[in-house]
Amino acid sequence: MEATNKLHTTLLTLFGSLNEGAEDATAQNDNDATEARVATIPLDYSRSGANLEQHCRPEQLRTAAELLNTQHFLLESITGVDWPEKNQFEVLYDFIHYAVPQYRVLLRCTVSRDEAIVPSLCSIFSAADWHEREVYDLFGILFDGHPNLIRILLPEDADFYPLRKDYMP
Amino acid sequence: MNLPRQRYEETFVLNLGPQHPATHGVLRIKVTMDGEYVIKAEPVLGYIHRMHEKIAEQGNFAQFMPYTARMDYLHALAFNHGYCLVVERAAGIEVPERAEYIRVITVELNRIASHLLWWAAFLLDLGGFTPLLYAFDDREQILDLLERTTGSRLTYCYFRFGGVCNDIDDEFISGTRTFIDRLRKRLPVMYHSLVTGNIILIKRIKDIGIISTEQCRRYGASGPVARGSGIDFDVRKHEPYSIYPELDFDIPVYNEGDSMARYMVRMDEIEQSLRIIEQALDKLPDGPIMAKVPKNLRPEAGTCYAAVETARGSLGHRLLCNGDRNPYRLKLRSPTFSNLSLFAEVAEGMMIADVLAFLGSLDLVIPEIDR
Amino acid sequence: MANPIVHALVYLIGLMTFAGLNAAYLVWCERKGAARIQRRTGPCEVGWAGLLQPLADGLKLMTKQLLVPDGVDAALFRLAPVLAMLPGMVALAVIPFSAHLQALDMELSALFIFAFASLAMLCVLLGGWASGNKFAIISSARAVSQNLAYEIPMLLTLITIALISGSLNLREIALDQQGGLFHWNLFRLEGWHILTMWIAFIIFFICSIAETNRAPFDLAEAESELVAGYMTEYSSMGYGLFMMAEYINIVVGACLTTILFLGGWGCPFDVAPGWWWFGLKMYALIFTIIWVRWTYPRTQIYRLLNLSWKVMIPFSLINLLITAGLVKFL
Amino acid sequence: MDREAIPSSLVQFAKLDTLIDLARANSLWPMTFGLACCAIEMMCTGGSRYDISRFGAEVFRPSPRQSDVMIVAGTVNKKLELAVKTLYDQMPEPKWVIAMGNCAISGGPFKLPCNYNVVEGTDLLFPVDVYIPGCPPRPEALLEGIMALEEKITGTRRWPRVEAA
Repeated sequence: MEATNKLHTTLLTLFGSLNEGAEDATAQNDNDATEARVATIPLDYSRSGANLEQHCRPEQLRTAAELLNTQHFLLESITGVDWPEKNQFEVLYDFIHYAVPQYRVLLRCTVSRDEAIVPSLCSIFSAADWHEREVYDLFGILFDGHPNLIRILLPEDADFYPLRKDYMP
Repeated sequence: MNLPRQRYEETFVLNLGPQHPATHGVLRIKVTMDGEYVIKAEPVLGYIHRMHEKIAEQGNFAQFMPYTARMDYLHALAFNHGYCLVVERAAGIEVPERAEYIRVITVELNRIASHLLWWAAFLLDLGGFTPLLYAFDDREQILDLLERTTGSRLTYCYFRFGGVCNDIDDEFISGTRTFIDRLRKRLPVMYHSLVTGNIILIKRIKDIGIISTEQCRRYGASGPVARGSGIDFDVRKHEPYSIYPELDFDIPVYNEGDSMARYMVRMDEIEQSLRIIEQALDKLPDGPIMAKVPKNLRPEAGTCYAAVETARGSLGHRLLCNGDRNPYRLKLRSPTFSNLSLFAEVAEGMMIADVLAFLGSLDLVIPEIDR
Repeated sequence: MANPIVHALVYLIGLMTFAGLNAAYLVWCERKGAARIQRRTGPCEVGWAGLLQPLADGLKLMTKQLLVPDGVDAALFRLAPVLAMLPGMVALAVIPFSAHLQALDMELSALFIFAFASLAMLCVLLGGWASGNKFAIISSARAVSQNLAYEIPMLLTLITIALISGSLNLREIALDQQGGLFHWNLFRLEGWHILTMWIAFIIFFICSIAETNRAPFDLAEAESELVAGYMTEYSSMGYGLFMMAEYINIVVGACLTTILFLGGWGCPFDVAPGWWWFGLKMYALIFTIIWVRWTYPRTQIYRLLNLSWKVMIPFSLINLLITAGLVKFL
Repeated sequence: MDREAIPSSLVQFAKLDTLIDLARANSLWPMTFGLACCAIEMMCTGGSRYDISRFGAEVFRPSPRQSDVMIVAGTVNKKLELAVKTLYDQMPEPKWVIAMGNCAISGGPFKLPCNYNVVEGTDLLFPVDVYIPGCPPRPEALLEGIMALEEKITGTRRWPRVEAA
């Protein structure tokens, strides 16, 4: 268990540094309400299956992923969520560690629904390649920096994004 | 046997198309080849995308249960278990002791059936026809046992939130015990000495498709593919759920990372599953098999994740609920989706026969990849 | 058989029916044998114990539409299956089934068979290339390199037999082995040939399996890799002719092995006529070929070629030298 | 099931036609075309317990050119639609189609208002001869489907129909 606690504290400090960096950024433009707050929330594993939830803004995604990559985490899955009433898309990244049992980090970042562009993690985690193509395929969220962002599941000529809440064939 | 890089001019593109005997389903691989050597292999998915995640959002929680079994029909009970786990964790339902034991017994039986079918299909790819019939002979015994309690042969809908829907009787228990002894006698003779010791098979899968540990981590591989490359990662030990902590079994890990290592991992896992079933049968307590669960479930808003170890790797369910009767968003993290993503990088420079042996050793079930 | 034309006609009809029946009922033996090995009952609904199954398959194949897809070299496409049948049927003419049951007694009959055997390789290449299908091209390239690689050890073992029995005429080879078990080449005691003959027999048997593209060397028609190999584009009777050619080649391979090693129609304790023993030995060998097919997986192409170039040919050369020495000095 | 009188050719060989139909019915070579869960049940039918080879249908030909019956075992979706149609067209003429499982008959469990990707039934693509309901249908159901197809080809049923008790 002490491996988990050690890793937990290191991650808290690392994400802490990430948050201060972002705090002063929000200080300048604190007017736009939809600005995602940057916070690190420890969770209780048995209730939610994750130990650490980190909210961050799209531009901090790459730095957060690099932090996790240095700690030898592995990207388990990327989930897209559509919040039409808040006019927002949300992208959730799940990270686990082969060696550390019962430890999962959840990275959440929200982006507005009209210009949905999220930086791609393909250069850091190769697993992101297919997962990001699938989120683009089903939601229409663009990942800039992705080598070939084309549809993976639907036929190439499909022009709709099925998993959006407002889509019904 | 890798190909020097400079010969690119006379390559041709071959479609191991949606209908191909070796892909066991509808996976298309666009292979750029120079003679027998594969220069670039790119899997194309989506030929059996059946909208599982969209369907999950339509009906209420219980209505999605039959669909879980239609994703990975070889290890359907583990998919039932995964979905039950995430909903129980979100809604805070306690599962009685006996139900947990029945769940573990049936999941492990289903895991053996899935490994037997993989073994049969893998040897069919390598050209051996007869092992398929012997593996199916054993598999039919398991299907008979599971059909007694669950009612179906392949796509089970046996688990309910808070337990299972049908109790197991003494005939199931005695049938399972005779099956365990029979398979224990057959494993060394029929499976290992006749097939694993066969020189042609060893030459065919030794040092073919070597995956390094770093590649496994970068692509998020799990299950026998990761354990074949020296990574000791099994969700039953890594994130213990249900009653696995009370059962002692070990995780076979091989370090070579080639197809032979993955083959041996799965064969050893069959023996471990037999051990698990035996212990679970010995410790089977009495008691109720269903917890008190409200008719239509309304877990409070929030997000929850649950991982389960299927025969192919760690299956994850990321559930977001906003308090009403149906899940707001259910993401199904399928193990073979990540295991196949490393195929393109490893399959470069191999010959077409080795590429298909490597594909067989990844143990793919295509509807689980396309969801 | 005073009149040679009547002789030729009778033998022609005899050999054609022998080849046709063999091709049909070897399919039945294969499916029943495979079922026996795989613990299931083979075709048993069609006639008594499935005996009419080959008839049903043949009739169905004949009455199906013969597709010649466009973008295919039509002339060569139609020619390939017919050419594939040729070497098998022609080779049957010179095989001495018993002392006086032989269509054509030629001086160099063994060489005659091997000359036509290399023609079979060309037909596979023709079929594969003409059908314009990528899988077929890969499989025909494999088939050519495989047949070529396994023709050489076969010829070398043939020369060792020729050294022992002094002639290339199959009839003389068989006559030289008459009388008792220990006159058969395989157990030939005088001249200590028994030492080298076992290695020659194993090499010859493996090469005859590889020559007819049978598992574990069925890389040309590798079902799970190359869809159906060079036969992918062939529909009804085109595919039927290729299958018949394969089975007749197996029969010819088995006949050659019996003549060269197991003393042709010689019977250890002469209780039955010659051709009966010849049939027994031939069908025993064919059963082992079927048996081998359903037990072993397929090898890779480079291991297959290594086996021939690096193992088979050196061994058969050494074998040739030892036999030459034995014949010279003993 | 009465047999529609399709004139086999200009010249009528009554007896020869029945013989050819009998031969075709007894050597139906299915094409390995497994899509999803029903493919596993099709493999079980090939196993030694249910043994499809008793009816001469054991030779699973991978190439469409040499197969007579296309058993559509699984879900056909919009991306696969074109591939399935070309496979059907590549098969030489007397060809039949068995739609195995609910997905092949009518889209099965995926026939929902939110269905954007599954073709609801293979009979939209090509004529289907025998429908085998079930999800997945048991191997015995597939054998019954093969026998129903034989009855459709030859007009007579070989084994007495099993009446519900």
